[in-house]
Amino acid sequence: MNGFPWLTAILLLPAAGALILQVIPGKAADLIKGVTVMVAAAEVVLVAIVVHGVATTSAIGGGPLPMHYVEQASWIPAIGASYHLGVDGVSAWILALNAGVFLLGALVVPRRSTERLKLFCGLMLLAEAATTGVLISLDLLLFYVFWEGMLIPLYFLLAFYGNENRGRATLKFVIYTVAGSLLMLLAILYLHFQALAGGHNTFDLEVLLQNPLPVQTGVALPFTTIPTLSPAMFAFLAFALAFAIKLPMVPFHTWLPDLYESAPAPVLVFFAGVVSKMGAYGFIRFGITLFSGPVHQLQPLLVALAILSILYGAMMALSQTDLKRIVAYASISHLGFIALGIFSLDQNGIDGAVIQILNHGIIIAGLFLVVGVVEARTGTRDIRELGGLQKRMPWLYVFFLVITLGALGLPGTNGFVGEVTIMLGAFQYFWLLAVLAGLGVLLASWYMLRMHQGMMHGPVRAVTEKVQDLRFREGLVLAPLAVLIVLLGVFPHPVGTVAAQAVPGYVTLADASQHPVVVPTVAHVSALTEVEP
Amino acid sequence: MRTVNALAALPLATATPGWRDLVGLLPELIAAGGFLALMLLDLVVPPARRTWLAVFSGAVLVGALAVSVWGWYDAGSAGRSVFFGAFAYDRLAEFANCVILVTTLLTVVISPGYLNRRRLHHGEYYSLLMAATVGMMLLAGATSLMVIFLAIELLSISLYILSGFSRQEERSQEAAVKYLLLGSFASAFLLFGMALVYGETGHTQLAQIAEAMSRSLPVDPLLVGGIILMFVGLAFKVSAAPFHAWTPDVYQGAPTSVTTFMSVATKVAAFIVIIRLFDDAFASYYSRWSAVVIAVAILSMVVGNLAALTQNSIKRMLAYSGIAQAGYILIGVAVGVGIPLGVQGALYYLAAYAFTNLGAFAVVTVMSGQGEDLDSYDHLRGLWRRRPYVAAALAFFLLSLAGFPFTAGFFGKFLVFAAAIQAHNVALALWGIGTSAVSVFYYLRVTLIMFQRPKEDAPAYEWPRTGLAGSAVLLVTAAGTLVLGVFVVLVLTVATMAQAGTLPGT
Amino acid sequence: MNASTAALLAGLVLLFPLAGSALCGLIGPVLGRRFVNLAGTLSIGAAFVVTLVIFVQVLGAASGHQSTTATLWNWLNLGPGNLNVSVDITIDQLSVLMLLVITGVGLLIHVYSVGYMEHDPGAARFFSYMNFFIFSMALLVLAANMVILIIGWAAVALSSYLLIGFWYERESAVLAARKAFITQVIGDVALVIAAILIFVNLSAVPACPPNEKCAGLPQALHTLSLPQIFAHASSLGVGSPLITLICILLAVGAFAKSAQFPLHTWLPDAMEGPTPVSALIHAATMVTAGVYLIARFHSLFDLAPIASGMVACVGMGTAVMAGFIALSQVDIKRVIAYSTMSQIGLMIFAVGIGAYAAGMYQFLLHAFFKALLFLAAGNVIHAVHDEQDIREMGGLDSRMRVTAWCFLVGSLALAGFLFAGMFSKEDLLGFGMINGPGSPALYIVGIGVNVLTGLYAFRLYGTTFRGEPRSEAARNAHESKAVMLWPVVILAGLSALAGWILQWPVAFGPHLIDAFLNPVFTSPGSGPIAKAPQLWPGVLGFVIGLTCSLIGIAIALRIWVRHDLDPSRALARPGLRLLPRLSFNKLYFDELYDTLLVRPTRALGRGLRRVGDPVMDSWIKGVSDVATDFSSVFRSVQTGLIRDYASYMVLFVVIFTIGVMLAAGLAR
Amino acid sequence: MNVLLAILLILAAISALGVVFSSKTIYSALSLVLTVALLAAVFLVLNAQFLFVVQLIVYAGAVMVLFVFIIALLDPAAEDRPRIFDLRLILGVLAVAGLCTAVFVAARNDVTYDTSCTTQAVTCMHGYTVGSLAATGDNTADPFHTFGFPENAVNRAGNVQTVANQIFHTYVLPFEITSLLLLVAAVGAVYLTRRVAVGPRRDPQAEERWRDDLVEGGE
Amino acid sequence: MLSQAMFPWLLLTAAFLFTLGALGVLIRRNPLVVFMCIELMLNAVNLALVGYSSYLNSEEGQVFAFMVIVVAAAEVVVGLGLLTRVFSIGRELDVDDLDEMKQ
Repeated sequence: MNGFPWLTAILLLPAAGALILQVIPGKAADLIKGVTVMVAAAEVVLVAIVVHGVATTSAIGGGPLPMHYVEQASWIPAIGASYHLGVDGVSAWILALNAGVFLLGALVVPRRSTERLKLFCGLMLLAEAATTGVLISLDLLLFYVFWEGMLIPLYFLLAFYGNENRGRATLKFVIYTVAGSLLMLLAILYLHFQALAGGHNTFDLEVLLQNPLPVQTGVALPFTTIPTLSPAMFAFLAFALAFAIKLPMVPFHTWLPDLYESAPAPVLVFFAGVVSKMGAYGFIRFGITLFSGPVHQLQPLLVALAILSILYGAMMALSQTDLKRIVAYASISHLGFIALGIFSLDQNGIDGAVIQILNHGIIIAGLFLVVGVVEARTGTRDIRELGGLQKRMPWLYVFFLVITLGALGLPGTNGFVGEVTIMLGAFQYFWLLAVLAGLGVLLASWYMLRMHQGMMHGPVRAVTEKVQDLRFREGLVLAPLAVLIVLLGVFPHPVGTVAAQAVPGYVTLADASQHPVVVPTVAHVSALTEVEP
Repeated sequence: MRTVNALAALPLATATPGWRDLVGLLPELIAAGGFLALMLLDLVVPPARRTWLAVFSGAVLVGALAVSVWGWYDAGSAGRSVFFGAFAYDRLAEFANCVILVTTLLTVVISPGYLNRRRLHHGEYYSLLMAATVGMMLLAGATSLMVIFLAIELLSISLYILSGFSRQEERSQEAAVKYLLLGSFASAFLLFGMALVYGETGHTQLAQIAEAMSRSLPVDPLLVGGIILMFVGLAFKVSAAPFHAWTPDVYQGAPTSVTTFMSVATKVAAFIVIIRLFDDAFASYYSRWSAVVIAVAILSMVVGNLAALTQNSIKRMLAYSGIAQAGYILIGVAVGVGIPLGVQGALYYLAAYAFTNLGAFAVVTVMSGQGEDLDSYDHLRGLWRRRPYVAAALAFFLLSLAGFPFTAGFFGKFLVFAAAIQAHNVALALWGIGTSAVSVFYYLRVTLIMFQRPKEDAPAYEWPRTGLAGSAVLLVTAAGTLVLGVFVVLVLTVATMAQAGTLPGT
Repeated sequence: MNASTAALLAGLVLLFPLAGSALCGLIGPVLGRRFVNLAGTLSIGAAFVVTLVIFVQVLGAASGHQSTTATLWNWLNLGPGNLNVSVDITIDQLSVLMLLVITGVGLLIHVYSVGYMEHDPGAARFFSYMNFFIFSMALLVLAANMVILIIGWAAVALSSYLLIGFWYERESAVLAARKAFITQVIGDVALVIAAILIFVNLSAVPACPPNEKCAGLPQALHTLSLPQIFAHASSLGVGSPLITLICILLAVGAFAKSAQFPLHTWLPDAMEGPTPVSALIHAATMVTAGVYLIARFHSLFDLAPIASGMVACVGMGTAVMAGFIALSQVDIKRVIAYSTMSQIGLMIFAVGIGAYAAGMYQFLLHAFFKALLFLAAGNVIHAVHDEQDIREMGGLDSRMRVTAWCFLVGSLALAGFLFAGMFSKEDLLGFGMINGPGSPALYIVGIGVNVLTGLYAFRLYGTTFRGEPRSEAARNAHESKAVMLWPVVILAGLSALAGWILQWPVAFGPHLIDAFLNPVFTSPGSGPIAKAPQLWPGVLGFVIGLTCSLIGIAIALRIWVRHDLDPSRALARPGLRLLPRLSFNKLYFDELYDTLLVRPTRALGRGLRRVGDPVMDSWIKGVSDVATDFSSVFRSVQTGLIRDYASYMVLFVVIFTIGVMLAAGLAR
Repeated sequence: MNVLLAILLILAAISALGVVFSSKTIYSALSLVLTVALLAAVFLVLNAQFLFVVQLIVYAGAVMVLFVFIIALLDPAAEDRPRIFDLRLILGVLAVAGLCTAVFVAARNDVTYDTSCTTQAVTCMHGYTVGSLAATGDNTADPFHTFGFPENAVNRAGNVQTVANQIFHTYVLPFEITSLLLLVAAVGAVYLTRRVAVGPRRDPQAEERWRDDLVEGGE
Repeated sequence: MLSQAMFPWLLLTAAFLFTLGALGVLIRRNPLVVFMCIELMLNAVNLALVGYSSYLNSEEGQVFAFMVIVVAAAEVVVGLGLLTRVFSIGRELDVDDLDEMKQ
């Protein structure tokens, strides 16, 4: 701490790296990649310091969400926007994920075969800066600027470097996300003018939280309340749409498989690992805190969509033959878990969501790395043409196995930690959710094994006849992921503790306007029928 | 009997302009002097040294710019009226002057190269450009119906000629005729509106008009009709739908450097006068005209964006985009009465639009080769590979037009939408949002085309070298777009100050 | 034993196999076969030795429930009132007994594997997996926290999956592995939901009602630690729906693991794995984890008579069903697999009626003779060059004398005559006479199972070893190597003797095992336990059971050894004609599940693929179509004609002006 | 006077119809000349002598002569009569009818001159008129304008003098702008009608120097 | 001084001339006639201005009308110059020919 602007440093470091790259001659591919990796590694170090600080020091600020490493400066005084940064237990590990996954992405940049490598690396670094900004902004306008600005480098990365289908997919992605986030902009403005009416000319999250929106009471029915269409509700819907598209939740997900299919591997690692988590992060940081009333009213709908995502993603993953599409739909299913945890509005659930954000980032990055390697070796992503890779690529098999197990949430891997905590939270909202989520887990093991075995097992096929095993450097990229998957599965304590530091604040905010809606659980049923001893 | 007193004073009521009046007109005077001097220089300068004309124009413009900046401070926050209420010497005018002059200056810088490649005449070009600039600056400061009309005609007639400047090209000629006939037609509407406004209020000076209007508590239908007809005439100038139809044809046909200039500067000047008229002089009739302005704003956003969606000509696409941008700026105008943020947003948007659109058209100008203008989307195919920085600049400008953060366009849109929300006109903001989302599609489509490889069979378009002048202009516009997109406070403060002291002031 | 000793010893038990697994898997392929054999076997040996130390410690301690719990590290702490899990291990009689079997039988099978996998290029991988299995099984039985238990539970499923699919180039093996794994996941999910139910409802309940002695009990910390759960459970009272629900979920987990109806279909397919795997995992240890689970959660099951009754019925039903199917199977390993299923059904029955110790007794002895049978079958398969169809065998007793004798011992033990199975089976059936739902109805079914067991056990023995060789391979069969023979012999010895030794002190009723285990099942807070049969009913039951076994054996010998009884004529009668086909086709369960579950799910997936995304995407296409349509409208009005442009202006001027003037006029 | 005015206006309207509906261009032009002249007469009747003269000299004299000259130069053929069901015609007629009605009705309603409203329009809610709005202006706040005088007050010093006085004093800025405007028109007309229709002559040496020049030099 | 009763009629005539000019622009194809129609519209404006001027006893309208005449003259000069260029001798005088750029 001691006055050094750590967060500004981690925000500006990648951007500075991107600038530095511009003075390197374009021919020096090694140097360009080296600088990129160095910057990414330095970022990891800085973030590690910050995460350590969050874990070991107590938060400052008497606001509803205590933050660490807070920085505040005036930005646009006329409309009260400020440069307000901060990090807490929720964002700390996501920040770490951001830096870590980006480092991996930088490591797997194909140095020789990438056209205009300098540009590529520069854009990657800018994307990292933008996602970092999203994670540390405490000012809604600043957040929005980063949120939307994130699209620019990503757009160019995807549009210039993807495969032949990239144009359509990228446009779809941008249109979807822009449509969602523009509405969020309106909602942010609504919040601003609400605050302005209350005498606060601000976009500052902390100030907005201290001046909550007027509570709208819904019409209570058994199991649910009928939401009232208030401005606050519309504002929440706008936020929710933006986040749901980014997350993505079914039915706003259709951009994702197309995009993942066309994206280049390093971008994909970064994108799937971090960018899609931004929606979940947004829900936690802004959705449930600012709009506790609407969230509670819409909770049945939101959890229903989360469950729908889980099951729909799983069913789709089960019926695909393209590896990237399988992983994409698997990702949708897993992100449904995260959404479920968040919308349970239970401390366990949200803790689980935070943990799962980190875990899923690791897992999905690993999956895409594996798919990337396999595609590079065999030239195909069609699961029907693959098979028998275990014989040819035993090391890949080992890593892939661990990653697969993480992805299907096997107890003992990190995927389990998040899922079980989320199910715990969901159960406390409504027991059936946990059951359906369990169905999702079951389907997950089906489609993940279908994919894993389809690639690895069976007789060696034509395309897999002559493939080489992982090179050392590739192994070096995959190994940390595999180790983390196991390590965080058997020792998730650090992640959970840091998250649990902050989450009660969020739960309190989310419950701030809760009106008594009785949700029957088994406990209630048993309490009703229990025989007095 | 007050009337008798006034009657007695009549023959002696001969007001004479003094130095103070001339000081208020100084930038315009410098530019007008430049116009006259250019006409003469044209006769003296040898044909091979035509570039000197550009250099001279540039010098004049820089001078006028410097005086405008000085004028910003000299006019002070309140400003003053000069020439007996006919002209405003205030920060709004100086702000507009600066934007217009910078636009002209940048246009002048890229013009020689373009004119040379396209084998166009140099001589009258610069003088007419200067005349148009004078007209725009006069328009920006005009607070009298007469001055407004004359300034519009001055800039329009100059632009009619400039549109048809490429005498060997039929398209250019066609554009000029279209612009001329439709422009005169629109001017007639503007004039009829002015006649009604004058007649119903008894004044041509905005301050008095405003004063008379505020007294007219029951609504005067003829006055309302006059206001609407005036708005129609001005909406034509800013190419707002449904009075936009000329825009794509003229933008496409006119020489690209001229399009660059007129797409930006005309709009800035005309919007300044719209702000003066509607958010200030006609403010007391807000409830009467707001419906029409809002309708025009929505129509512009919808028509502009949707028509641009399926274009295959970059110049036409930018023309339609300009129509849409006019719609966004009109949001600020439409909600501007009583909500300062509206006008501030519109002004910010204008500055942002100036840099962004100028940059986009500058790319087209700079990349236009000898054979024909860079126009078809196919001409852009593969630009990314051959001219990465130019392509990046164009992409950046397009993103700014689409309103992505870190670009000027974002905060322009942000501020006008904010104003709409503040005015509780969420529907207007929603129209803006919806059409913005649509616009992303066609802006990005152009960038995607730049990424694509050139078609095998079609002959590749020969892009000229960028040149120092072109690079400088692109750099300046890109930097401007970036600065306005990040350090919002700079220009927003300026816009706030400009808005605060608007004349005529009611 | 204090906590730190327990932590150290349990840690060692866990660590040795894990280290062995890592060594074999990571550097085994480099260092060669000899290293792998050594590392793979010695690590288990070491674990066995440590287990023995623990056993001695537990035996040496005073009587009563010798439960020692130790915390290894914090797993997840989400703050007060939320999930707080630490990696706890517990050592008590139950876990020690399990550990003994796991490491002991495991050791034997590892030794056997050295020979069995001699020519397999994947031996290193094999030993790595096997070691990992021992580790996970040990973790499962040592876990003192429900979450950790689930982790162990899933880890064994993983090793089972890996080993079933060991020969990954065989598609049938791969599919079998997947089937096994997914079935296990069903169990996992059930356990997780049970854990959540427990967390939500039990952990939060104050440990003890007010005004009672509860100073020593921990406060509600939401830890999911087993002792705490058990301590809290009693406060709910007998028969509460909640406890019943939890127990049913636990039972579902147990059924999945123990291949009980309706989650049993994976076990026969699991025989695709190498034979030592079948012996260790799919006969001796892992599949009996369900029994262990119910025994471990006996405090809960005691409170839920309905769930217990259901467990007992399912167990007995599975026993009958599996025995029936085993009658007509032709794959040697599948016959043993079904017999395993059947025997575990009996164990499940035992724990279902509350006879936990009897169930564990059966588990112990079953581990011996079933491992024996599998290893012997492995020898046979080896000898006849990987032929598994018993119709291609016959007459092997003269060619593989030791194996044949050992197999006979195993078969007798299985059938419950003379050797191991006799005591345990009659013991648990005896409990069935007076306990369980509708007793003695299930007991009567149970003695029917005895007949069935005798039938299929000796059908297998007779068909495989007696008569004339029915194939070239069978004619040329040779006895296996020593390394593959000694474990078989040792297991045969154990099968033959263990029952007698353990039964020694008292003929019927509490014997050594009972004495050892009963403290576990009568720990404070536990409810009613199954009543042990008295001496005479016990003896009567024993005699009846034994008779039935003998009947079965006798019929089998007549049909398949002496061939003087042909059941085909009897089975040709209309009422019975269906039976052989049902039996041979495993009651069509695979087809049923395929039709009811797998195909519909796949079809749903395919349907969604065709419909789902396109429909959800259609709005974007709709919007873009509408936008494009509008776009072309706006473009088509852009005719290029000045007169048209002027028309638009005039049109809107008229509309705007007249509209606004009208409004203004009306406003006056 | 009103009768004279009415006759002139009707005649102007009729001759304006001739401008629009004559099939021959030259008839249109001549009708326009007539209209312009009639309007000049209207100006005279309305005491705007200065404009009367300007109208005659500039419009009828210069502008229309230019038109006729160009017509003679280009010799346009007769145009087809517009079709009755041409949408544009229908729209135009509607516009004529609608706008004329709107303006006329509004003007009629406006002109309810209420003498009680002459001084304080604000208090006069219903009798508000064009004239009142103009007449109730506070003259002291408006030193540059003259209105609301008794009859013929504008021309007390003579119409030409009054208007000239205004043009060269109060409205000197617009007047000066017109000078610029005419200059631009002259420049434009010269440029547009100049015979040579080529760009700058190609001069290799000049282009060489061009390259060295700052504007196009190096990247 | 325009009488109160007469003024609406004058304004009506002005409006009529104005809209008639607009009608001419819509229906006539000869660019010269179109241009004349625009001149007619400007004249209508002048009529309105002078009428108001007389009605209000304000000379501003007359000054304004003077400016309008000047502008009209300037426009005509430029416009006719342009038209002679575009519709050079021999070419049919038709504004509908100018539709190379559309959509």
